[in-house]
Amino acid sequence: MSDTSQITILQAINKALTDAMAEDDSVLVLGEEVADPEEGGIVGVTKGLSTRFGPHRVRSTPISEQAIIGAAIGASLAGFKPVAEIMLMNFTTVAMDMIVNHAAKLRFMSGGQTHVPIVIRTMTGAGFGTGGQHCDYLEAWFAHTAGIKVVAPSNAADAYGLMRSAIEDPDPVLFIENLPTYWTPSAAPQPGARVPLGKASVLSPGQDVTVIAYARMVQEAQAAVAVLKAGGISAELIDLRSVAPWDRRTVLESVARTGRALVVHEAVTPFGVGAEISAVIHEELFSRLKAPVKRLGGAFCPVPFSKPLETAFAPRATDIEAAVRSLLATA
Amino acid sequence: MSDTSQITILQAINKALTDAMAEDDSVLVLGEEVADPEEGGIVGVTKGLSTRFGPHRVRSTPISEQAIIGAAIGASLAGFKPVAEIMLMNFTTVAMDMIVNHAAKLRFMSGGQTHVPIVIRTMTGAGFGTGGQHCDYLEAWFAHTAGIKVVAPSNAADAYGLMRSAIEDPDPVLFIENLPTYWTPSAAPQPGARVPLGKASVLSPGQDVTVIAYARMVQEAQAAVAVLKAGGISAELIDLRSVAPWDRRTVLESVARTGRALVVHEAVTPFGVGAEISAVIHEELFSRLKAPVKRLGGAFCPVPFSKPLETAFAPRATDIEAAVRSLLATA
Amino acid sequence: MTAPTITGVTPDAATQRDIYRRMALIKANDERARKVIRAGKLVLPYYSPRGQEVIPSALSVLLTNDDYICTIYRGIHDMLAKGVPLKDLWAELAGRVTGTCKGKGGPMHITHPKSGVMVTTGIVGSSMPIANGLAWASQIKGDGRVTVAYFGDGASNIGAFHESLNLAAVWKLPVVFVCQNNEWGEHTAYEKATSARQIADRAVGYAMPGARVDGNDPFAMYAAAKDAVDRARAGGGPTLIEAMTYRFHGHVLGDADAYMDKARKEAAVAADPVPRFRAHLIAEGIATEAELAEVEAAIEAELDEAVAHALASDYPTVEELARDVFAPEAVVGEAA
Amino acid sequence: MTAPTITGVTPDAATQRDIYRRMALIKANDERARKVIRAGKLVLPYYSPRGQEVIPSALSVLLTNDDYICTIYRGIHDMLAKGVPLKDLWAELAGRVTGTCKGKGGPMHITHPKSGVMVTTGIVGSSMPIANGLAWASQIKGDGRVTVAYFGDGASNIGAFHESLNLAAVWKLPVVFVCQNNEWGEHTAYEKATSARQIADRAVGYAMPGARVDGNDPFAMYAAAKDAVDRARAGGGPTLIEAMTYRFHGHVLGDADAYMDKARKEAAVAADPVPRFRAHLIAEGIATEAELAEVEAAIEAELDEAVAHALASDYPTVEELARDVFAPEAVVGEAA
Ligand SMILES: Cc1ncc(C[n+]2csc(CCOP(=O)(O)OP(=O)(O)O)c2C)c(N)n1
Ligand SMILES: Cc1ncc(C[n+]2csc(CCOP(=O)(O)OP(=O)(O)O)c2C)c(N)n1
Ligand SMILES: [Mg+2]
Ligand SMILES: [Mg+2]
Repeated sequence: MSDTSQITILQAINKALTDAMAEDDSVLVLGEEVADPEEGGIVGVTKGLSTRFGPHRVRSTPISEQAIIGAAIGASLAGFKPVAEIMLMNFTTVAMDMIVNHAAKLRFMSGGQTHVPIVIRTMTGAGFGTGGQHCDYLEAWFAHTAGIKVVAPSNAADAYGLMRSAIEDPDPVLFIENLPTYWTPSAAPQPGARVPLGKASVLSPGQDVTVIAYARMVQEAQAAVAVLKAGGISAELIDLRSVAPWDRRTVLESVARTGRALVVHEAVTPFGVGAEISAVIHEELFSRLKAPVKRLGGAFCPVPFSKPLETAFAPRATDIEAAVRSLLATA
Repeated sequence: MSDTSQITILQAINKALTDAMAEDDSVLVLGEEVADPEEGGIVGVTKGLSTRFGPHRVRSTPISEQAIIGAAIGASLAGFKPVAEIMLMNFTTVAMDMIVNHAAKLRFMSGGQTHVPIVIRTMTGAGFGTGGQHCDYLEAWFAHTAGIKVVAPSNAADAYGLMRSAIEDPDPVLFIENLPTYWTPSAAPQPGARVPLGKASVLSPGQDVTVIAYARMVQEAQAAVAVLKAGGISAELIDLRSVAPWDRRTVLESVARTGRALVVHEAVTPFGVGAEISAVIHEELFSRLKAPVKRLGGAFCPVPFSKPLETAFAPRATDIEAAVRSLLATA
Repeated sequence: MTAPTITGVTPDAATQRDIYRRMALIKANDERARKVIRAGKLVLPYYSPRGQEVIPSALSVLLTNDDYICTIYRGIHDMLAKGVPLKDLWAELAGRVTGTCKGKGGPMHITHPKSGVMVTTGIVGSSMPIANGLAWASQIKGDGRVTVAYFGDGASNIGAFHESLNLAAVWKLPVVFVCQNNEWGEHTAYEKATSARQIADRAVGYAMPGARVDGNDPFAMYAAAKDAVDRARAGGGPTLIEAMTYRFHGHVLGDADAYMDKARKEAAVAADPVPRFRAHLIAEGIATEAELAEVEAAIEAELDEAVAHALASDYPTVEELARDVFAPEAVVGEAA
Repeated sequence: MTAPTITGVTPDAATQRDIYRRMALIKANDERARKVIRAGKLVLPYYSPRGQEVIPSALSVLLTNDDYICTIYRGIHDMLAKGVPLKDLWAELAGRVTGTCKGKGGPMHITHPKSGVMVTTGIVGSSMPIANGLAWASQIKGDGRVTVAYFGDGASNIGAFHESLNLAAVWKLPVVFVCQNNEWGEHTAYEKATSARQIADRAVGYAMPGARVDGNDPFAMYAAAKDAVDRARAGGGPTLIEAMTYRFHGHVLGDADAYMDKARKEAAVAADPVPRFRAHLIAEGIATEAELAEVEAAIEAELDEAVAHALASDYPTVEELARDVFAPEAVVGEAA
């Protein structure tokens, strides 16, 4: 990486954590392997933090996800802003009580007396042959839960800016990191720059169709949009960045113009994030739509191990391209 | 209840379990308090089973939801058909790993060598002042999970028939029981009658609009439909019964005729079951729709304790009526 | 019940009276609550703490408002002993806007940070993981606070118990885990659910001090609590206390409790710790009958006032459904 | 390593040779796997069991194909010791349709009911709750089968461990919990994560027999396993065995293991249990050098064949994505 104006998502998150901890003593980090004696995280996202900020503020934990989120919640009730890592998204399944029944609800149930300003970092992403229990895409569960926000950046600047905002946000935020894109370089963030929660970004403007994606699917969509452009089709690409709350205004404004929309995610299609976005677009823009909103998601099965199946599991650029073409063929 | 042709949902489920256990030695029941020394369940759904079928087949458990589902999975791998109770749906949050990473995936991950024919019974429902951690409606989470089916009956006959089918089904089924409707009498099932999984039932035919509901919302919808009928509006009411897989054919056939649809559930609207149904209806019937599909769900917050708030949380008959009228006013 | 003589471990006379006042408050509050609910004036799921008065009373005299507790649905005794004001508490039980939580939390989710009640939970076992976090905060700040996590015997069988005790031990957190072993978890007897001969045995697996004590004996309970609280404050790490007690009523008000052994229950009720301690105080000359009667009368008067306040208060308006889901000031895109 | 003399607890000569054959198979398989992966012929996450050969080898000689095991991502030694055929196993590692799971499960999810391998899990702690269910089935049927749940030291800190051991004890299930304490959980050292002086101590909290044994000593391991398996078969309930061992490599192939103490690791590797047991067998006249060399050669030949078979097999077709999600025969409405 010779271009110093480019960094990876992994570096961006490390930098965001470092900057936040340096600026604010109340920011803590905990999770399995996060401290430096344990190598600063399984792929090094939290490297250097414990050395710089000490073992009180940065703690490796036992393999005890309920205890991890519980400790984060409790510390947040006492004024801290903990960033808790649940190594992989599938492991949130053992901590759902803490996340959903407590972190997301304490503000409401206490009538606003307490609140839970925690960030839950978690990684996921198929592509490494880890199979059915290591790369689920569960964002829809949390989006369906009142009281917690969900973000899923696709590039370094957004990762940095969303992490800074997530840490400062007074409520719990699930911060989803996509493993296969960790090492992809992109434009470095301005130091300290925040990306607001709940704001999408329009990556490329277009007139014919709106493509809505987040996390790794943005890269696939970008490739598809480039091919489509070469073929004379002008697709507007929206990177959702925040899944909940999502940026209705930006999405609706775009689809109102294009009249056509495609939502893409890696999670399985049924009852996924795409369903909500599709439903809202239809509700709000019924008479302006030229074709029904299309959804592309992962195959309706656990993530398979075998390489050809794993590759076929999630939508690819060619699938996105084909879906856009079929959208344009309608009506 | 003088009418002997009527029984309650609670009685119907008890009868389904009794009949299934009597017919098939491989059916087991486990969960907190399910055996008779512990009063056959917190409201008596499993009463009499342990006395009749013995402590090997009907077992009260410690408060250990992971162990409960794990035991059910393991026994199913060895040829049994366990019916496991997770007392309240909120407590599934401590057993999500067992349900989602194991029960739902073992058939796929084993390449079809093993499968997990378990039923997970769970109760939920606001109305008793139990507040934020005792009456969540989490069906969308499971519907979004490949490998597990989800049913939610609204009357005694369906409860009986779906339970019989769920027990016989070779894959895991989440069986959602609505607490506030447990004691409502309705037509008794024919002994042994199965209700197929994945089949909706049309409760009242209509021409102007299709109302799609399940569980307790069916009762509210029935009341609304009656009022609408008196006012000259003919609403077709579909009781979904199975949430996943849901009966696309019946729903689409109906909406193709009426051109208008309303989906009602108690779960919060965003990213809920209604989103999927709305998205599919739009995808399939885009040009036949006279108005965009409408969704009614619970308020976007945890279930509140205070009575007026608790009452206002979920859609009521009057809300359904108003939503139908506004649907008819469109276009 | 005889006062132990180890210096510094026996509560002094004022402290004994203080413990009794808290116990009497819990008992009177419970009787009032059952009366008011049975009369149909309030509708709520009510988990009686009758029989368990000693545990939080003997412990809370060792705590200040700055110390934290996390408790459970059956935790009204813990809250009262910790000092949650009666009016706010009752207004919450009544679901009124004047309640601790504006009526939104209800009996299973009382929060009152001013008296250190940080979490009340309805999910078995979940008081413990959160207590660790509060204790971690104190450890970082060095503020000397102690966090108490209350839970039941049934809760000692759920995963969160294990993860929490292990983490607290590894991190040497200033937390006291207090298991109120009332012999029942809903309708399930201790031995049907719990393999340990005694729950205190489980402390061994965390290399943590653990003790089973008579939780109905204020002296035994005070001594065990003092040992644990002192250790926590001094940076010595967590303790597991298994406080033996008995649940006088069914699991929840309305539960006919037919599954409970009658003789065992009658014996427990006959040994009611509240009148027992009262008699002790008088017999030992620590308080006079008149003094205690005055304390009790004051409690009744306070209860009259609290109930009246609660019933006279307004309900929250439905706008509250949309409030406190997220911070009002949070800068986000349009809400989902 | 000296053979204990208690009658019935020392494996006889044939059993010792059998244990060695399994150990040699695990070691050779591991070396082959690392070679094949390093050569780029296969791509998979690989969790080496090197150093832990004794545990499942000494245990599995006490089991039949009818007995069940539930194991974990680092469980290829458990599978091999239990008898999963090499060809099927390698084809699964290669993601081929000829694999145990048609390539759909992969290394972390090997299932092979014919040899009793019922579950392999990637979620820490989750082998135990499912093992209980298999054991419950045996208890109901009275089929005398034993279920073994393998897991790591790190897994002893997760909630599922606790719930499982408690349930097994209360229900007296025929299950053996085998903790392979290799001193590491990923990059985390035992004492950073685990409060117990020894994991075996945790058995006390379940009133369950528990023992720490030298898991690298085939005699000690066999004796402990026999005690536990016999107890389970006889209806005497569960046992917790903490088998001490050491992970020779990093957590996953590719992990540079810089966090591991070099001297400790070198000492462990120097005490490699496989050549040690080999030397013992020869020294004691239980097997000759030639006999063992023949066993090892046969293993290498079998490995050659298995790898070739795997690499020559077809991948599953993408239609497999839609298969095995639900039973094909399930009568349901239209799929969602
Ligand atoms: C995770 C979970 N499972 C089940 C329940 C239902 N439940 C509520 S109280 C209770 C019994 C708890 O017993 P114990 O811990 O001894 O506390 P006690 O009620 O005796 O004070 C159960 C099973 C729950 N609230 N949470
Ligand atoms: C619930 C859960 N949390 C975290 C992980 C990530 N993880 C995989 S292996 C591992 C270490 C397990 O250590 P141990 O139990 O000692 O087994 P070993 O790998 O040493 O055999 C961790 C933390 C996981 N797989 N599941
Ligand atoms: Mg109890
Ligand atoms: Mg280990």
